[in-house]
Amino acid sequence: MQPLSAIVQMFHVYKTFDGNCKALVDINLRIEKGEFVFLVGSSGAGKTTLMRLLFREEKTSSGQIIVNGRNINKLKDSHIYQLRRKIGVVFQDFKLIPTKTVFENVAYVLRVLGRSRFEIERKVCAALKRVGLEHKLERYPKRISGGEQQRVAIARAVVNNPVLLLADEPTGNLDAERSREIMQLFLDINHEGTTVLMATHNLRTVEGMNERAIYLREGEIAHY
Amino acid sequence: MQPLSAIVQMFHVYKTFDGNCKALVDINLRIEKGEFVFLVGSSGAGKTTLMRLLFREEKTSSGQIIVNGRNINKLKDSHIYQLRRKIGVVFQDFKLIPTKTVFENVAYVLRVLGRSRFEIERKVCAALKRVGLEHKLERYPKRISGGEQQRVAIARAVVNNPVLLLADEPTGNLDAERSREIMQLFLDINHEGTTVLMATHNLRTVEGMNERAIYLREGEIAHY
Amino acid sequence: MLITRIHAGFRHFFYFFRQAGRNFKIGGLSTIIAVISIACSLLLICLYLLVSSNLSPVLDLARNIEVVLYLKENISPRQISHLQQKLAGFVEVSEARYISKTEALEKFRRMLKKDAILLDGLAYNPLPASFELSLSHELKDPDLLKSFFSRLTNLPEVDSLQGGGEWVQKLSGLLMAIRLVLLCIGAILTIISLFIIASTIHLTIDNRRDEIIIMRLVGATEWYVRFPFVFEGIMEGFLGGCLALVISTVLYYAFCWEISPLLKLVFGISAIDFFGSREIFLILILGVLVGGLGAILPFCVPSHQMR
Amino acid sequence: MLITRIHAGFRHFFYFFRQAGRNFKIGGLSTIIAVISIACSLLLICLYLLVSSNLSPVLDLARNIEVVLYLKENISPRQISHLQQKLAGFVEVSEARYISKTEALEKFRRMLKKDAILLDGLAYNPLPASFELSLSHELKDPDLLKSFFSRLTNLPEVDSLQGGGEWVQKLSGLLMAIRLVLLCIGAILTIISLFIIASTIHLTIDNRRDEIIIMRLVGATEWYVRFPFVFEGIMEGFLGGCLALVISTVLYYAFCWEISPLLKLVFGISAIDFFGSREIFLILILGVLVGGLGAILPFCVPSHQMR
Ligand SMILES: Nc1ncnc2c1ncn2[C@@H]1O[C@H](COP(=O)(O)OP(=O)(O)OP(=O)(O)O)[C@@H](O)[C@H]1O
Ligand SMILES: Nc1ncnc2c1ncn2[C@@H]1O[C@H](COP(=O)(O)OP(=O)(O)OP(=O)(O)O)[C@@H](O)[C@H]1O
Ligand SMILES: [Mg+2]
Ligand SMILES: [Mg+2]
Repeated sequence: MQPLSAIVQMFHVYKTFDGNCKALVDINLRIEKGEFVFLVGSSGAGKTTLMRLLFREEKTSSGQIIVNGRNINKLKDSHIYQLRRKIGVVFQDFKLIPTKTVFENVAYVLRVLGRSRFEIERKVCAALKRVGLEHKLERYPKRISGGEQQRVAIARAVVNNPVLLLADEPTGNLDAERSREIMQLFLDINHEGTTVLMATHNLRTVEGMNERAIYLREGEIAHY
Repeated sequence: MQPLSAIVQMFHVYKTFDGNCKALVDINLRIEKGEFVFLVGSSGAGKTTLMRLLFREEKTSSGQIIVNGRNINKLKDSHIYQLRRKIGVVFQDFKLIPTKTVFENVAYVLRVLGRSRFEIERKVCAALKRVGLEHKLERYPKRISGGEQQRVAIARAVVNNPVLLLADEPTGNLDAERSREIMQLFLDINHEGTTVLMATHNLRTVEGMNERAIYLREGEIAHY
Repeated sequence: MLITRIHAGFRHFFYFFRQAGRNFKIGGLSTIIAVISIACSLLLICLYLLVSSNLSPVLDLARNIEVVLYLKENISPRQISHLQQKLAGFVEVSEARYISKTEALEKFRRMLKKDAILLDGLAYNPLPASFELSLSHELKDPDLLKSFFSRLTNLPEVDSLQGGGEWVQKLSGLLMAIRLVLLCIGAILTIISLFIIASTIHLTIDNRRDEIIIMRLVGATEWYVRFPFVFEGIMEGFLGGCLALVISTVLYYAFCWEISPLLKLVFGISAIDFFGSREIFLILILGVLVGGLGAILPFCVPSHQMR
Repeated sequence: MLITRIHAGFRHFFYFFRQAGRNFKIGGLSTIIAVISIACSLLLICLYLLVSSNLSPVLDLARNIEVVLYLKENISPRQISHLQQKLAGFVEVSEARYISKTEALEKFRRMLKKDAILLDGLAYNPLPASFELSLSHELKDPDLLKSFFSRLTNLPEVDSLQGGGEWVQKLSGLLMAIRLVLLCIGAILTIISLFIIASTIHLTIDNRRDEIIIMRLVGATEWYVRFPFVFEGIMEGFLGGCLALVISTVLYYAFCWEISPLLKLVFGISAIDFFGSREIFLILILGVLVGGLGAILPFCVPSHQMR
């Protein structure tokens, strides 16, 4: 294991909200390129917070984080977008843009990169097909079901083959059948080279797969 | 079984969105007072839509719905609040008011009824304690985790001992432990006389309990 | 039963009040911007009131129309006093001063100044006796003025009328025009500012669309949802009104020193007037009313449906 | 490499453009309200321009200051033509008309009308020769006027000066004051309307706070996020400007018929002027600029952080 092959490294990371709510306590973590890692913990354990640190939605209270070879604490605000373009995120609350259609929501990730219309059309349709939503391209997010919204969020996260995929509870609104499909999708993407970090509270999902799991309990890593 | 003891009756209910998307097709349904019923179906089956019809967030395209002895198709807009005050709802996307604290979000249901400060304080704290959030009263919804938000939504739905409780995927963001607690909470409430209708995609939850389940498949009742 | 209802009513009221206060704090920058925006539009009305109320004495000064009625020769003192009474009887006349032939010559001499030597060679007094009339302020319409003048000229004792010509009619017309323009500008400014206030509050409430939908979903009556917003609108309107008054006070004192000496020089007005309590009241009431109405408005249009 | 970059740039541009158009449609009532609100505030500037540009010929008319220079007795024709040249040399004088003693008596006779019989008994002509001077428009300052008058009085041929007294200074002062007040009102109106436009656009963008946060989270650069909103602001400003121009055209024609006859009567102005292309351009540019700037503003203040 050379140091260069790590995609995420966290050193003594603390995150405290509002001065007293300790969401993360002394997190030390190393994720290799190409790994598939689960982040397991009960409600309020700090899974989402850890992910939000990785793409700089929040700053650490102390400690260092290195993502894809860059110390993201030292990243200037105006360069954060470079980090985020390498990371695909499935947000726990989906975070779809309500004024854009399903297609445009997924396409936005490619638009910011200035891709051609042809490429955008091809990739977005492929991604939406993978999550089984090819027939709802022109809907607005408020006009599809909860599970469908979640799948749009998944499509958006994977559409540009990110280096790192952060999936926060990505199957919470999906039935068993769909969940299995989505897990397969993540595995496929993982095989194509993307590192996957998936937060879940569902121990069964973890048990069914033969991958590493990181356990969080009240902000601390419980068992590595 | 006298007809009077039914709390929900649906007769040939259809719901079509935007003229072509058939979300519900010919639903006939009867739920007795005091029952605990699961509504099971995969993503996009129409579970949420069915619930939204019950508290008149949407109107039926055709067919009649009788809730608590009233034909809600004939309800005037200005009287909808009377229906809604009898129903507690756990929304799939929580629908917490972002500008109110956790306490105020739950308290709002009692405020609209003009309850005394003392009663509000007592009931809200009790409800939040039941879902394990008694220490986060003064937080705003954006400042708590996804699972915590879901529990606030649950607390809000049960705080006023509704006649009918509609719970849409209420454990989607909760770990197994918490889920069990919440299911127990619903059972307790059910024993106190509240009729519970719970939508879920998780067949395991249903199998673990010995209650009636209604299966939806692409808007139709599949197996009764 | 009734008592519990009243009790609940009070609770609601206090709750709304607290909520409005809290919303105000939470709204943050948006609320501040809305208040300043409202203040700006009310400031328009303030400025208009300042300018127009200070213009009106100037207009009144200029409106002291004076005409001279020249009398025929050989009018007896009795006829004169008779005429004086008659003139005083006209509502259109506010004052009638008799100028005898001797007084007229004296005046003319003063008027000619150094050319008065011309008059030294006169054998008789060629100037007629006259009445100087100040016309009352009610006489605004040039047409009315014309017909009144012809009535004056037709009096048996009157030889001719001076000053009732084109110029007086022009002046009177000009003043009418200025008043009309001022009134129109005032109306337009009021409409504009009321519209801006209402739409500003609409936009701040539009921000809370989702919130309002949720409130309805958990069983709030329509009025229970609206009241805090209406309260908030009223408070924004009131604060906007106060701010507008403060700004116009500052502007007033800043300009007073600049313009007062000029005005004194030109019109003899000692100082510009500021608002009376009536105008202050008007501004605040406008702010409060439009704030409250503007807050109800967004609920009446169907923009609060889901997108 | 460069070519692909340019290519991508064009793509971005067209995408922004389409997005701005779509946002416009989606915004619905809010956008309409914002446009009307902007139109209202630009209408203020329009009205100001209309009133002040139409007032300025009136002010110019009134500014034709005329004074009379009375000459000493026994001035030779050569001295007179010398003086005429001298007076014409002053930049302050736009026209100098010589009035001989005979002409003066003739004028006086006309002025006295029926009292002219007074003059029949004169043995000699007591009136002096004079120059009637029209002063040029540049002479605004009462102090300058005063010093110029004393220079005139000190000329050897001049006996005295009439009309250069208090009245002319008052008039000149009044015009200065009016111009100053108009300028201040214009400045205040401009500030108010610009502020309202910026804050209206701020409020519409504030509605989309969550959207903007999401765009940033999925890797958009700051400018990529801002551009569609800036475009939208520019379009709202432009439409608001157009609407303001339309409304002021309507108001103009509505009032033209009302006020024109009065103005003709009073000032002899044949018609009120409407905007030239310069003013139209100004209004639109203002709308576009403030719309664009107002759309950038909300990004620069930290209200877009999460609540
Ligand atoms: N913005 C915030 N401000 C203050 N406290 C926060 C904020 N976000 C999260 N927290 C707190 O930090 C802790 C961890 O939250 P986090 O969202 O990471 O939990 P989680 O593991 O994702 O839980 P869940 O499974 O419920 O989503 C919780 O106690 C939560 O209340
Ligand atoms: N407002 C709407 N406008 C148009 N179509 C809608 C709307 N809401 C739901 N639908 C469609 O109706 C169907 C049923 O949706 P519904 O939300 O009831 O599904 P669900 O059973 O709750 O699914 P999930 O488990 O994913 O939440 C879906 O195909 C969805 O796309
Ligand atoms: Mg979470
Ligand atoms: Mg659903």
